[in-house]
Amino acid sequence: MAQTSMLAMILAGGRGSRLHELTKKVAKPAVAYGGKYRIIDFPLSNCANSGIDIVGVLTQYESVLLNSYVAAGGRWGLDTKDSGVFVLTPREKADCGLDVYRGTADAISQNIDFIDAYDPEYILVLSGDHIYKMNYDKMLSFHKEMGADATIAVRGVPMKEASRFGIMNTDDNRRIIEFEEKPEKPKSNLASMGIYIFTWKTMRKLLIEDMKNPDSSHDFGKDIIPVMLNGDKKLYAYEFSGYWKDVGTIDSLWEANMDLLDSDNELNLDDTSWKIYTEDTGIIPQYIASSAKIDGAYINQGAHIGGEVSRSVIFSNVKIAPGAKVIDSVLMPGAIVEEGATVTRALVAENIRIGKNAKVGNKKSEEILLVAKNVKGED
Amino acid sequence: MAQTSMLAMILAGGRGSRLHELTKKVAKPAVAYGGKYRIIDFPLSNCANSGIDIVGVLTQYESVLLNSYVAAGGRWGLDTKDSGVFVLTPREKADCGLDVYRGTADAISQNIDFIDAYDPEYILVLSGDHIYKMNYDKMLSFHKEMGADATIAVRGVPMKEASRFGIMNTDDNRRIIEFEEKPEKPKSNLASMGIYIFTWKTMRKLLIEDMKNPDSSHDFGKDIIPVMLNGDKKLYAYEFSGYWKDVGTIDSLWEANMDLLDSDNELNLDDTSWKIYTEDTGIIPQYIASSAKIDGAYINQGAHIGGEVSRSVIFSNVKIAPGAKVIDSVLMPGAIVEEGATVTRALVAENIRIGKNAKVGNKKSEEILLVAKNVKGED
Amino acid sequence: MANKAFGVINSAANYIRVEGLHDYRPIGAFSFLGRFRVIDFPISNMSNSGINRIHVYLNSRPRSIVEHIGDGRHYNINSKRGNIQLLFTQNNGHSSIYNTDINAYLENLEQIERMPQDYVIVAPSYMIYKQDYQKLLDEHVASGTDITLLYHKVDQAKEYYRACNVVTLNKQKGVQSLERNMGTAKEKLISMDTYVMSKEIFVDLIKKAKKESSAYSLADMIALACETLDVRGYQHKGFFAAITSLDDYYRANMEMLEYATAMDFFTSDWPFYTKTTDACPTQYFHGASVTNSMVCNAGLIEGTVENSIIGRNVHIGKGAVVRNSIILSYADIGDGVYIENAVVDKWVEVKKIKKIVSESVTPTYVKRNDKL
Amino acid sequence: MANKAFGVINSAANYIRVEGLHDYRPIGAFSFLGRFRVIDFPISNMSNSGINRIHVYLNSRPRSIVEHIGDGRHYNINSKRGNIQLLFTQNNGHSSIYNTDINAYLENLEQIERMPQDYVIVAPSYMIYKQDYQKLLDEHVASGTDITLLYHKVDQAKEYYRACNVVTLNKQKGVQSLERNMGTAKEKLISMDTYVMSKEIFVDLIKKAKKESSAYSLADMIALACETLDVRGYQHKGFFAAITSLDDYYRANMEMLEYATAMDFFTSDWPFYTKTTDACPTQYFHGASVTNSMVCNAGLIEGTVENSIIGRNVHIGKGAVVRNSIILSYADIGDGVYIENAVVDKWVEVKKIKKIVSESVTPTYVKRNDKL
Repeated sequence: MAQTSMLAMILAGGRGSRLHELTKKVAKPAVAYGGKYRIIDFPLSNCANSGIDIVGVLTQYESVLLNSYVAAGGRWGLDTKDSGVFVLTPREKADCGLDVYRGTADAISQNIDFIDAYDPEYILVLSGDHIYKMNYDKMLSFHKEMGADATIAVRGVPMKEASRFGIMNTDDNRRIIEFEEKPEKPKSNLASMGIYIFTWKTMRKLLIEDMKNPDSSHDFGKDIIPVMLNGDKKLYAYEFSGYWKDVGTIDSLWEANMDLLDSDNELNLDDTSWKIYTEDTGIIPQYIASSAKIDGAYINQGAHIGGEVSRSVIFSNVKIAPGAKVIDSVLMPGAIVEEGATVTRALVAENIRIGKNAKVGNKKSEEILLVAKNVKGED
Repeated sequence: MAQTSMLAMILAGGRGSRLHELTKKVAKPAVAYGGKYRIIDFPLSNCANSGIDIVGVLTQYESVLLNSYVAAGGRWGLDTKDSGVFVLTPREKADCGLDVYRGTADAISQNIDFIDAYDPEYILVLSGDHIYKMNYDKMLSFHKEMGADATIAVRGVPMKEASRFGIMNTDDNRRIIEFEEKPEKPKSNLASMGIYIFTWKTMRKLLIEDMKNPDSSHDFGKDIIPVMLNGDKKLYAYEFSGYWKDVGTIDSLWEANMDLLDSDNELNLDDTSWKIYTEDTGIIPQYIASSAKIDGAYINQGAHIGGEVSRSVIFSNVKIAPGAKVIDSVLMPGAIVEEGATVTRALVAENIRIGKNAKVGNKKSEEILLVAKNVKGED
Repeated sequence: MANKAFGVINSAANYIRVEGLHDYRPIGAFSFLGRFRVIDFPISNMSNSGINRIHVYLNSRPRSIVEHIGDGRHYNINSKRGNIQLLFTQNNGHSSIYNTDINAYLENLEQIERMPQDYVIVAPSYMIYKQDYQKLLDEHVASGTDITLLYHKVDQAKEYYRACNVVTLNKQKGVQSLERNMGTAKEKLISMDTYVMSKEIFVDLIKKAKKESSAYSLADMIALACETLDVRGYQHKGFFAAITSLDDYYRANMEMLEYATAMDFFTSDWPFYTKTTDACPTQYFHGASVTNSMVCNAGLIEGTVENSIIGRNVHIGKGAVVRNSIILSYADIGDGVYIENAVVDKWVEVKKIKKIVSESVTPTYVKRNDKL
Repeated sequence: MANKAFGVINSAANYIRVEGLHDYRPIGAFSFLGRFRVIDFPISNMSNSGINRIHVYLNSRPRSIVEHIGDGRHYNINSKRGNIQLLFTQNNGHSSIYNTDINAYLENLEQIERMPQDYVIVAPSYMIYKQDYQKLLDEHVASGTDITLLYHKVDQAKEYYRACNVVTLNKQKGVQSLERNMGTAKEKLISMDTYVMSKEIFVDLIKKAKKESSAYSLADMIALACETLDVRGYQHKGFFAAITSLDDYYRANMEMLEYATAMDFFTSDWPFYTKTTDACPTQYFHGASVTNSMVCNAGLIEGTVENSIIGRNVHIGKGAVVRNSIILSYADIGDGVYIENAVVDKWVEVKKIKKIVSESVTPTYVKRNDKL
């Protein structure tokens, strides 16, 4: 029997075009992060740790890698008798053709049959591209306690930045009385995190109505939440205060990696009571050669360090040759830095080779360089 | 390391419209068979038993149940470190929109990226809706021995029926020299079973050419095989002689079920050296009440027999009330036959209820009755 | 769920001995209804109660249970977040007086002390019942008691439950004594050897036991603790079986042939999980006659079966009659053989002897692998 | 693949004893490179060779191996088609003379005789090497020999491999003798305790041993069989370690710090599988200095590490120096501590003692859970 009666749906359909070449062959939630993980490991591990047994992953864009990655639910322990991770793509149906998901709400609507098969009391709707650790079971307790129709996770942002976010205005009991998308004059600093718990019975009705509405863009933020607020539904804000990062751009992805170098970083990946599970291979430990020099680094098993590494995050199968230098950078799985090469303030994509003596990146550049193509060496 | 370097692709996209209401909410490969199984258990178990580790299941039509069914690869032991069952639906790509699979060959072509990720030497293409037990590893040995580009499994059909099939004409060395679809005057009785082994390097090229061909219907039988025969490719016929049944119609599905009542049925599901794996629940054993009378039956665990059963196949969670009669019928999971009701020569779909004293089916009818809606009782 | 517990599943005490079956496997591995193993019930109870860290103590002949439990995925335990940990003892002469639960705990004290949960639920691997342990735990915490003990009121304590302990309670459900069932009365409160307490008290009792006596069990320690701690009883209702003799084993199976009992026990909201084997359905041939029986899969039934439990992959030959019996997996009952009131163990082949009948209440036991 | 074999993985003989580490787990459960366990190597060899029915014999302290192997999915064994079966012995006093492989086989003879394969590959759980057993089996069948034995030519048989057997071969690779290494010469052919034979011969040797002597091992029986059967040697090349003493254990780990050796052994076409733990990457702080070492995940490195193996979740404090040592998981090496030539077991905390150095060739061993 499930510990909670809540089923999770992860929206993983984003093209993530602001991540440029990183998402050309890989959906955004499958992008590598933190020396070892893929972004989607975070919501999936949170689900597993929160006692959620059934997770639907909604995807439509270039999803071979994401698909086969999440389909192996065993990575998160979600392959027991009654648990599973299911990849849900748009489907051809008896009464309608094949169509893409038209919006976040439509993605759920198109999978009402899937949800109904598990008959949950609540559904949790998550985004597949945030880095954070959160106990959804606690959020559910709050939802139940409040007798809410919808609970939206929010976090406090600096007031002066609030106009960049979707802001929830609440009364003293945390009930949401107004939702403003990027308000010019924000009345509160509680920004929506795109994490929702809905009482399924209520939401199911709203989704069916929304599907019929020709004027709707079928989006939770733009359409469903306003309809709920205009009706007499009970929406509550659940405040979250831990580490949270949207890694939608190269700079923010790089920053989120660099955060791990702090000795007291808030994400605390080595907390064994809330592990982030991922593909973990039987590769050899990290090999640090006699010629290596490491000054601040976050390094995964299977990396081979022959050169110098400063303030960098190094994934597995990365090879840094003797005499090479890697500074303030992120090297994704299988990246190779040959002898004499220098990598500075860069994010090197999977399996990219930086040739002999090549210089890549610039200490003074404001933006982080994405290296998604092999760089030729010089003799 | 994989035992074979062969990856399997199961074509499971069929609408199966000749199975009428049975496939209204369920893709054909997920239709129930044999008291316990679903049709797709056969190719999947054959793969597992043949030592194939990676299986792609290609589906586009109403696939929620099929999808979540096959995604749990553990049912066939295909959830080890390096194995998996992957559901492959049409995807939106960076350079093209979302499109349905246009033919059997197109379904493979659209998943070249998936296949390439595993870099197999051979691919096995299967149909998801046949009942048979076959060792694909032996077929692969034959393929290798012959140095073939393609090997097609065939079975001998009665010569007078041969014009209903796709017929392979071979030379003395089993090399295919001609392929005729439903020939008026068949030259051989070797019918294609729709089971192919291809040398991937060769097939990959052919598929890419085929995708560009505007005149192609992107079908293996109609397009790819003829092109191979017209070229100088080596195609061989591999003869199979065991039990084999296409369960494409209600009558043939019923017949295939009835075959199991023979004490020396060829399918031999109780052979422990070649088990057919399926979802196996921790339900109680079949309960045969004091009022029961069973005269020839194939009954699964979790069934509850209170009435009379003759020459029938009974799935789990079926309840036959005292005083009810079930004759020459197939009762799919959860079917309920109430007191005094009689079911004759019928196939009762999942969770259907036959009310009190209702009479369903006819001993003399030529066709088998499909019961896909509840039948009201009479007092 | 504010209060969290880990689970401990224990083997039967060294003085409990089930004739025949017990020679080949521990009680936890006994087949129930031909399909389950006895240990499936406490593990499923824990899994259904949201307990996902479970210690299973094994002493002699652990193979069958180790195979059966595997990595616990079939018990719906998330293998990353939780786990079923199999713990062994060195001291595994079954009937050695040192083969006590306490000594098993002592050998694995490091594992116990490392558990992060505040509470422990201890349940036996040799009893079959249904119980929501979370409810029991919540009640335990709410009442502020030190130890809560599960008991069942029975009215056949003279014939059955002879290796169990009985409890006496005061008006406040306080446990006044806990001692062996001497069969002195029909009606007794049988201790279900199931306890809830804080990890602290649990560890404390284990450590104290070491000083008291090397042969003491946890039940002994709790019996002693009644004097100093607040130990309370919690009544269990519904089906309850203690598999502590061949009679008890036989009766537990046979009671399930009462359809109402079976339906009350096996409900979809409280599934009992087991390791499945992908056995095909059972074939009933023309001429077979089966009534009031439970039949497992992959059977070939040609003869007559009445009031019996038939395990997996069993063959009942033509003209054979099986009555009031339990036939375990892979048994082959030859043509014309008559069996009544027997427990036939796995892989038995009855061909040459045509009649196996027990005249007494206690069924005849036919040994594993025997060819008769 | 015409010839099919099942695998048997065996425990170390009762006279093999590795100081320190062995008190807490069998050799198969020893950590190798801080990440693998020794038993991963024979199981992976079998899995990679297409052997999917494997018997693993366990004697004393089986917990760690049972947990590590689980249901074997991480060894890429299809759990439906194949399986890794854990077999136990009752006779589990480690150093008892009756604690032989033969007695373990005898106790589980029913399981062995039920295997459908014609051949068996027997491999030890206490040696580390890479070998394609399918190739060995094909060779065995092609040569028509009765028993094929794997051996390795070594040139340090005086200092190492002291608990191993040595073989002498005739010109035709026929085994003339198989006996304990007496350290009489540097160069020896060490038996890798790995055999291929038909199931029939295997069962025959087991049954004969029972008559010969209750304390005989399979190696003893094969030594005897050299007189009557065709027993041949098959030379193994590449990395080979027999973990039969603390010196051998230490050397096996240290040899892998030679990058060429490691790269030759760990190749992508022959993966060595292990149970993974989802440990996060290792953090190197400003001021850390690490050279010529292998470091596992979830480490916190603030000090200096040279020529060492650092296990999972290890902390090396500020100013600490670890040199030529093996530090196992969860060890905490405090600020300013100096460790040289040591094997530090799991969960050790070194805070108060500031220097741990072994002057001899044999490293110092620091006991599990110790606080120094």
